Amino acid sequence: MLKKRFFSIFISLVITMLLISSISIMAQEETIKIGVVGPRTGPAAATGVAFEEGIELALDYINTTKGGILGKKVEVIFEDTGGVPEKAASAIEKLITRDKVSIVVGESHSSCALAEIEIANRYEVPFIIAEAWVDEVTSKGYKWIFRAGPCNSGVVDNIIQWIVAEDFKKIMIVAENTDWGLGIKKLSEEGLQKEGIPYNSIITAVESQEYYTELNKIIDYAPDLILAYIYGFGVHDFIAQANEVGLSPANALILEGAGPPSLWPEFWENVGEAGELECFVSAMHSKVELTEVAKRFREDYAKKFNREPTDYKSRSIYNVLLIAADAIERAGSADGEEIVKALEETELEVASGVVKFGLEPGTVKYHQWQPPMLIIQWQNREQVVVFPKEAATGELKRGK
Amino acid sequence: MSSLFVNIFNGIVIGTIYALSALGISLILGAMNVMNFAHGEFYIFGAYFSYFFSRSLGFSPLIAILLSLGLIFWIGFLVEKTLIHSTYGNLMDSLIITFILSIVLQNIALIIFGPYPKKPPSWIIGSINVLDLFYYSSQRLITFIVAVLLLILFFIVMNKTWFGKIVRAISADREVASLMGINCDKVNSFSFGFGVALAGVAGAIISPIFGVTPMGGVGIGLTSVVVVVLGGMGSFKGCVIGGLLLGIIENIGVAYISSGYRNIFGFIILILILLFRPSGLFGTTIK
Amino acid sequence: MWKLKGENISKSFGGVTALKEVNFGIKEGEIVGLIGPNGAGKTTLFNVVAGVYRPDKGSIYLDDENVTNLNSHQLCRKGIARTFQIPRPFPELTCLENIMVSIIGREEKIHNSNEKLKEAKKFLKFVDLDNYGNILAKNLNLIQKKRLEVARALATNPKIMLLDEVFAGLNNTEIRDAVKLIERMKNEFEITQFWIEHVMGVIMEIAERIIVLDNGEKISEGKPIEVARDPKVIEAYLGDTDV
Amino acid sequence: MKKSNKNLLLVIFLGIVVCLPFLLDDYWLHVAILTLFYVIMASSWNLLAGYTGQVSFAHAAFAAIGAYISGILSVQMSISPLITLLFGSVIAAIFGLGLGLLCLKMGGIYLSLTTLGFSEIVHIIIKNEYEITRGTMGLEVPNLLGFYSKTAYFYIMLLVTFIIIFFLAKLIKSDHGLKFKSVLNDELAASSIGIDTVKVRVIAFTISSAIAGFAGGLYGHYLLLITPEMSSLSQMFMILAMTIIGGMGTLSGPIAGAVFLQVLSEYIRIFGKFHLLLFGVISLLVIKFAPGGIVGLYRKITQSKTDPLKIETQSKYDY
Repeated sequence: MLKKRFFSIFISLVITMLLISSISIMAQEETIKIGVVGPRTGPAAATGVAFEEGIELALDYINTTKGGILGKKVEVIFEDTGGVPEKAASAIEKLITRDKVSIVVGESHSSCALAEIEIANRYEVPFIIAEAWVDEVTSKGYKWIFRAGPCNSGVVDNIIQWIVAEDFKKIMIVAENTDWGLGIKKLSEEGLQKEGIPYNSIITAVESQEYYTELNKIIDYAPDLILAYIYGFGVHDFIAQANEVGLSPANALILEGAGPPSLWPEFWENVGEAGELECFVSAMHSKVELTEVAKRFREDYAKKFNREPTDYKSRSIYNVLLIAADAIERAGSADGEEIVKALEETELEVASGVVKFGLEPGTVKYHQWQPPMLIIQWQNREQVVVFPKEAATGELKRGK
Repeated sequence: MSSLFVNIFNGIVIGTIYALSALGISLILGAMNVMNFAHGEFYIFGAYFSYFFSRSLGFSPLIAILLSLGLIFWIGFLVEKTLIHSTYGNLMDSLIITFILSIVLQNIALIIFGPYPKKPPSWIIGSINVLDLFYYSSQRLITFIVAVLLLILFFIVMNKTWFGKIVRAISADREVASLMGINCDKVNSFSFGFGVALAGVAGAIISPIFGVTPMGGVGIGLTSVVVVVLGGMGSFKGCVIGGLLLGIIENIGVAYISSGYRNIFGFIILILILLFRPSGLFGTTIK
Repeated sequence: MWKLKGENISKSFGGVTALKEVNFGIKEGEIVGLIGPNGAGKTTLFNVVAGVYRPDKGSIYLDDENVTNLNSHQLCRKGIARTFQIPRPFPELTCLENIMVSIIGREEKIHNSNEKLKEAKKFLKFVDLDNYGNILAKNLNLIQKKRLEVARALATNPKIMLLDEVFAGLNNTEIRDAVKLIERMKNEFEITQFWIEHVMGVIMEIAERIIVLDNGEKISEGKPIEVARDPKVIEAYLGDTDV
Repeated sequence: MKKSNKNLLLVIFLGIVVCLPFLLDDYWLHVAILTLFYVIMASSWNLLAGYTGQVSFAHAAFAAIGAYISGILSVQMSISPLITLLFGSVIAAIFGLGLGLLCLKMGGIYLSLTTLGFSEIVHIIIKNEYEITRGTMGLEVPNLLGFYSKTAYFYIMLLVTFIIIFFLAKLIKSDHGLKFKSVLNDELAASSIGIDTVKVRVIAFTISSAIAGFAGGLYGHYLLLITPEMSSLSQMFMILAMTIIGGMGTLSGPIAGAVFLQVLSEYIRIFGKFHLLLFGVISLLVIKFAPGGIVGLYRKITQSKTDPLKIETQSKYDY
């Protein structure tokens, strides 16, 4: 009896599964498919929203303005990773084997990216990463993997140069206990050591909203710059609470090392006046427009969503989609080998500069293109670029 | 030395909020023998509602908190009627149902309020120099005072009013209470609403400090459970002392042991308490 | 020489005294009744003897061995079996499985499963449930549940059986059947019986000796006729409106 | 249904399952392998929750322990994963035994809370000890077979699943299984007839931990990456939801639940961020309106008109 039930249930389930899967195979049209991976649920779902916006704008541009590529429309399939590597691996596997996408782009979690590149490499499908910063993504030297976005060591290089240029004396590193936080903390420590600048570091729990204890340790150390490698809401709390315990910009400036949290619409709601003179790393600035594409992106964004773009990750995904479309067009087909060859020859203007992937194998620069990273400071609620000097729109203010 | 003071002081402030939230779980556990796993989610909804009323509709913080309190109470009432009611007498069923409910509520919050963090406006800006030892946020101090007032109010309600007496009677002996003609069903819906409203109000008053995200309830929910066990299941006094203790231990632990391990201290205490004194500091064992 | 003996047993729950310095003894093969008004502490005494509660004070001896601190299942293996006031067969198991659990619980290595099954069927037959072997216990009526519970207790091979209000909720015919069962139990299995009853009556006819509890204290003990005439007992029962 | 029909169905079913690699594309094969992992996890959790009534929240944590022990050993000592897998399982069992001995005496809610605390501690330690576990980045581990083949992995998983289900079925029908059920039905009554309830629970807890540890290792060496997410509460939620939706306390329930939810999740992928919500709502509806899950519903439909006294039971003891 028991067996009978169990098997009839199982069989009916299996049969439904087969039926539905065959139906979905039949319903396919002629489009060029691009897969996107990124978190749409879970703690980093904000990135998913930014990605959705960027995808919409990119599709409008590619399909409507340009009329598609190779005479076909581009279709984007956006799979959720939940910010979880296991799910991310499944997601990209689905995009490649089930949806048969020609190329995959996206991702903003280093841990997910590391899981995904293995799969893209195994199936030999090109994959352009937008916002996963960990060095290994490109230093592993996989032929199929590209990154058109920042990498930890590139960002840290920028930050160290800035520290040297502004002559900071004593640095405190505060890093969340995630792959990104710990990775960038280690690189920063190495960089500071090389420059002979004294530093100290604290690790914080990623879920934490409470930093009084950590901040009091910082006060005891008395640095003149705090490198805050905390992503998400935590960094808002950190900045607001730093002000509460009496850490003012006059004692120590705060550099937020990720970028988007300082640009989120809630930033000022959450930190209040404590946000004044906060610095952050960003590939995007409200006034500085490095290219024509950046201007177009901003105008299209404002028209479509009736507000200014805030999370620069919508622009990152926009960029990689343009790069992908350009490469497919030049490759002349959806063949992976051809696309990789085209990507290696890319010279395309996107919203944050002219993309040209590095080709030195065995280093982090292989298949890597980092947009110029700006260091921006909030001055009277205006974004002022303070570094690099070529792009600067104002001087760094230290607070009184 | 001053950092020790600030850590203890801050532990007391945070601990008061823990206590307030944990009292809700304790009330529901005592009065209904239901372990509410979705407590943290009512906490974030309290915060979201007060955000909505104050930030989007522009009400004053007090009115926003009162409105969200009422709303949470009403939702709790409905949840009890539809979901919890059928699990009476089975602690495990209620645990499973509320566990699933917590996942559902988290995702509802994500869809309604979006993934970005929300923070109602502060009631007061700036910070105060405490005894020339350290600076402390005025908002936190005011929240602390409000939380202490709410705790006092809670004990008055429990000890002096008709509702409190009935709840205590039911907690002591359900059968006797129903023999005495108390309508347990009504009291149950009421106490569930009241219990989750405590979480909601804790969320509403603390949100100007920490803000709120869809997943933000998981931590406080688990912490509240730890506090309830630490204080002793069913003991209100235990909840208050457990909350304060945990707040202080966490802060000291972060300061002197490891800040990456902030959340582990509570769980270690939970297991130690369950092993050596399962009835907690002030509790009686629950069958 | 006592089979089962309790010395100075006291037990209280959160300030309420349930048992106070109770002494009792049961000889091999005896049927002893334990009576008393509501709330006298009868079931508490059973629970202490059966290892559900630890006494606050006092000791319990089985065949002169101190068994005070043993758990329920250890006491069962030593030979103390019990039934419950409201019968508690395993509702989701069949009648046969209910009894199999007892036999498995003995953890005897020699049995193979066929022998176990045969033995279980023997016990089912003993309580006239042989037609109900494959029925889930929750589908039985009250008297059947009580019989099943007796069979399940017997299947543990007890030396002494604690029976908690076997007659509660039964009508006269059913009580007569139950009395027959108890007598057969004594004759066929030679089990010593310790027996709670709330209502005096049938127990007076069967029991060889009666112990009377009131407010957690033993107030009388002796042959049924003596006890029934004891003024203290009469007074205790008169105070109880439930008789 | 007659016995011959039953056997025919069984053969057809086994045939379909064994042929799955030829019927499915790569992605669905991947889903099938994950489903088998969840079948093992849900079935072993069900042994504990469904047959002895102990709701443990540490099951996912045990899988993570198994996976990490196996992964770390195979990476750092270069031992073959085939051997480290067993180590992982044994360590998970030892943890299970220890935790069981410590807290099963209390049972009920205390067990649930202790396992909850344990699972969070495991989660936090894995995240923080990044020098050993590589934290949230995840630990890259070698392939079980030394080469990558989905088809081969599917058959390994299938074999393991069959062995475990077979073992669980035997266990549940054995004398031990009867003890489990008696403890679930009525703890006090069980101890009154000589069942050592604590020992019974500890045995069930240890067995289910060992299975979880083994399954976790298999899962890790298939995905080639182990992350702290394995020990998270949302992973635990999946296992719990599968068991409940399928039908707790039945052998086929967790299997049906795991297959149903895994397949369903593939189809609600298009709803993106709504899929966890949908799972939750479905689970709540099932608990509310079909407490026995899929299997319970099926039984209710097929047996609704029968007299309760005539209901056939699944006892191995026929009168």
